[in-house]
Amino acid sequence: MEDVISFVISKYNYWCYIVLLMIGLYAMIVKNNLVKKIIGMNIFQTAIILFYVSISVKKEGTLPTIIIDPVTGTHTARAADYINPLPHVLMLTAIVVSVATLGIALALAIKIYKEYDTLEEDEIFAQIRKK
Amino acid sequence: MKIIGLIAVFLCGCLLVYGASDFPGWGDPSSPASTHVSPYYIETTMEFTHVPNIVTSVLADYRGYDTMYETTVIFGAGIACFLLLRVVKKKDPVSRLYRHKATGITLRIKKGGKIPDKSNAFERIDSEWVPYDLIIQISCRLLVPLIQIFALYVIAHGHYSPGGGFQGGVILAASIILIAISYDLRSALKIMSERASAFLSAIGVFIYAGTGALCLLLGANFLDYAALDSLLGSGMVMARSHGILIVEIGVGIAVMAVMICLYYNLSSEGKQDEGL
Amino acid sequence: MIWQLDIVILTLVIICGIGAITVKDLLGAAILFGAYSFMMCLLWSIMGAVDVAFTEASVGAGVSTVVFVAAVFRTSRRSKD
Amino acid sequence: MNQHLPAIIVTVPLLSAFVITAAGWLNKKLCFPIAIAALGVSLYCSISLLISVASGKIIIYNLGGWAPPWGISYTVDPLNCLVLVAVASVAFINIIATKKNVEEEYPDKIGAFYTLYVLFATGLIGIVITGDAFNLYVLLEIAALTGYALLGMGSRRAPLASLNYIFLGTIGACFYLLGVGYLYIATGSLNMKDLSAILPAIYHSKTILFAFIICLTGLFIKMALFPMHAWLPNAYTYASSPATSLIAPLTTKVMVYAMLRITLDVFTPQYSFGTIGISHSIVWIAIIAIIMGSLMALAQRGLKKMLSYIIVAEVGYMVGGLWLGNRAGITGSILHIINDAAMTLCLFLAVGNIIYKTKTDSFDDLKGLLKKMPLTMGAFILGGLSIIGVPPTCGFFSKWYLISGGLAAGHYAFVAALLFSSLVNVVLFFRIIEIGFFEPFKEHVSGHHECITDQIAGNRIMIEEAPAGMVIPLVIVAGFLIFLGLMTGNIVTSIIQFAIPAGIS
Repeated sequence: MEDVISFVISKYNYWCYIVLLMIGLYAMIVKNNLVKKIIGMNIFQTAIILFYVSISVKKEGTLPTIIIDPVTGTHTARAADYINPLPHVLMLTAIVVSVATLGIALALAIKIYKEYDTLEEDEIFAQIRKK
Repeated sequence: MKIIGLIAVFLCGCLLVYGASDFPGWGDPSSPASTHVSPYYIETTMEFTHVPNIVTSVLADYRGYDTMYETTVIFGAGIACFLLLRVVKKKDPVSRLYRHKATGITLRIKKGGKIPDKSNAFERIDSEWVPYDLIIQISCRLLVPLIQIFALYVIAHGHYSPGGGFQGGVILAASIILIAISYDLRSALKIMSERASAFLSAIGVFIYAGTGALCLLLGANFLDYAALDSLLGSGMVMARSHGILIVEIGVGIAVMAVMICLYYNLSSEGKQDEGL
Repeated sequence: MIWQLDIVILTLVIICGIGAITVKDLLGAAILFGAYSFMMCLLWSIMGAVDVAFTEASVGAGVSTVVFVAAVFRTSRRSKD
Repeated sequence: MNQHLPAIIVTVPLLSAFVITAAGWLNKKLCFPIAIAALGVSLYCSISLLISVASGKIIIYNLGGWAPPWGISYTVDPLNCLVLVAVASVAFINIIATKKNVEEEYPDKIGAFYTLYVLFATGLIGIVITGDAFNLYVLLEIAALTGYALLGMGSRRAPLASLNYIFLGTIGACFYLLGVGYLYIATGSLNMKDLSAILPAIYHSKTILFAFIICLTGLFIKMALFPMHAWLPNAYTYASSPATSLIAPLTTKVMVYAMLRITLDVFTPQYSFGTIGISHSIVWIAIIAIIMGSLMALAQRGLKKMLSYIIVAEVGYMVGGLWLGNRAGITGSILHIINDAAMTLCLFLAVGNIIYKTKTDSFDDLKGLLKKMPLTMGAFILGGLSIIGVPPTCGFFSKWYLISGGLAAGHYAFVAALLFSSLVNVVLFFRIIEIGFFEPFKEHVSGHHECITDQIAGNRIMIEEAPAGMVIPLVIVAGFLIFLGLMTGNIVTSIIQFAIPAGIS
């Protein structure tokens, strides 16, 4: 039993990312309102960013900025002292992609609203079927 | 539908949990992710680029090619919003509202009606207009220069502290958006017109990709800033550092312009007439 | 890093996430989404990803929320679910 | 300059995109020449790359001068050169063929349209040429985002279809990103060459298995394999024709290419086809995709929607061919990427011309079109014959390889599905030829007199072709179908042969 608990606790960040991923996926599959779906899409994307950031953590590591000794002006760069910077770089890109997707999705939602005067998917489909 | 969705999502989650059980322990310094490629960046960033912030040096130099496309993604989003939403035809709205500044009387000008003379006695107002709030407007006006100075600091100081072109650009855009919210869209458009924001977004990304192409013309590989040495004359390492600064400025300009462009188009449904 | 703080913020992130997709008012959902992004940004700064947290604070909690509010203002606040 | 070709091929269209934006605000007439020049440079570069790597040479280009696995590097080998030429030439021909159409559909936004057009092409070229798993994701998103915008302009229902595409496309791209994250957590590397060197030692790990499955799921959604195809038909049907004829031939094929790269290069074929034992079930999914795609195409009453469902079936061909896991099947799959790009381009350009003239694409309005637009309909029929697989058009040869691959693997259901789909395609295209060729029987409802005038009018149907600028490229593409078919032997022996890993018999 203790094994299971320590197993769960040792990776709790990974479980949380899965929960968030599933919240986003659920909203995108089930929700009826388009803006809700867009929010779900963003939660889905941030969950993956959380996963990547969790990869980069090192216990006893510090921020990924080289510390320069103020007196001597020298520095020691030992890899184990600093958090892994690569996933951070990748995730900056992913955040940018998510905001770009958000912009386009909202632009399309506004266009849809102009056309059908509603954001509910079932009402839109009802209007399409009527035509 | 809801229950099916819930079950599907739950099963998917269980699968992912099962897949995640094999991960190396959280925060383990000896996991493959921390030992294979990334130590190289940590150990060589000062030697090759003279940039203490490893994230900046990896972002703009080691993997600068990704970042160029990241900026392009943002640029593409701005253009896409323009293409999707912008209403270019100058259709007059059914009626326009003008307010006499001295007396506060509001005039409704019907379609085709004549606009009051340009004596500055009248001002155009939105159809959903709330009376001016002195405190909000003055405090926002005071905040704007502070925000902009902070944004410039974030861009310029990205070598040494968290920050860089992207964050700085967003903060710069926030200062203009603040004006658009606290006054109205037209005041913001006077400061930064749509045309200017379109040009700036193209120029910003062009600075980035153009720096890369310049390196190509100087005989090195694409985006190899060390080639800029022959222009800057500051040694290979400092040339990389300066190259990073140049592209960060480009990113800042592009991101600022695109964020403003996005806000203009989304808040006015592409009419760029009445905002929030 | 302090793991108690970590747990509290993780819980808040999940609550905000669930809240953002369940409230009926879209403006409320947009604001909750902003709160979600901000909690996420706190979480990342605890984990040491300061650059990512900075970006998320300015983009996710800042510009995204403003853009959401603008879009909701231009469409409707009503939502059936 | 020659060693920089891999950089130039993406950089020139990228830089031109920014110039086009500026030109769009200054002088709209400049947009088209700049775009066409940039794509022309790209096409030229891709062809000269193809010539230099034919016979199995590999070019590696390090961006930023950083050696892999620390920097991003391009790996140019015969496989991606072949796809590069296809992508660049489709984008180049399509931009010429749709010039008139674009000017009418987007009179005020030509600059924005061409910017997105060029960015889309850049994204796809980048996906094909890159050798870095994460870089592929970024470029995937560039191509996808510009695609969403291009598909969102069109008829009344286009925005909704495009938003649906955004949701599914984002799920697909995010799954791919997650898969790359799993690979990264297990290996610590992002470079494809480096990954393929590290992976064999840890194939027993569950993380790797999940990375593989998640990556593939993401790509399957992106390429619209059957159960995940929901976004494709509506998005392609309601968009404007210049956007469709660019996006429909390319998106799914480039995704199939990405799948090839992951299964053959990043993972070893032995692992993909043998160890994890999913190849049989994926071939069955492909079979269902082929059958369902053909059947749903049969149910449609509009040209564009019918073609969209045919694409769903064609994706089944390529996926099935790859997962047969033998040399003939994979050859057929790679060959079909090229051929299908050419065939769909031909068909969608023809439909674009028809819509340009008649303003509709429903079957009922095709009557007498064969006389009215002989060249367009001729090209359409040639494309149809190629989809059916009539020699000497190119469709026959790739189908031949696929069928012989199916026979070699003993997968008779796959062969049967291919034959069934060809039969359905025969029905589909001959139905259109019938409608277009034979004069409709006029019903004698409103009296004798009117009937005579109708007949007179019928005999005098004037040739009303679309403008020459639209028809000539279409005819060239149609001719290319036969040319590709005749060149099959050369393509296979001098290029595709080197693209398949040596371990596959």
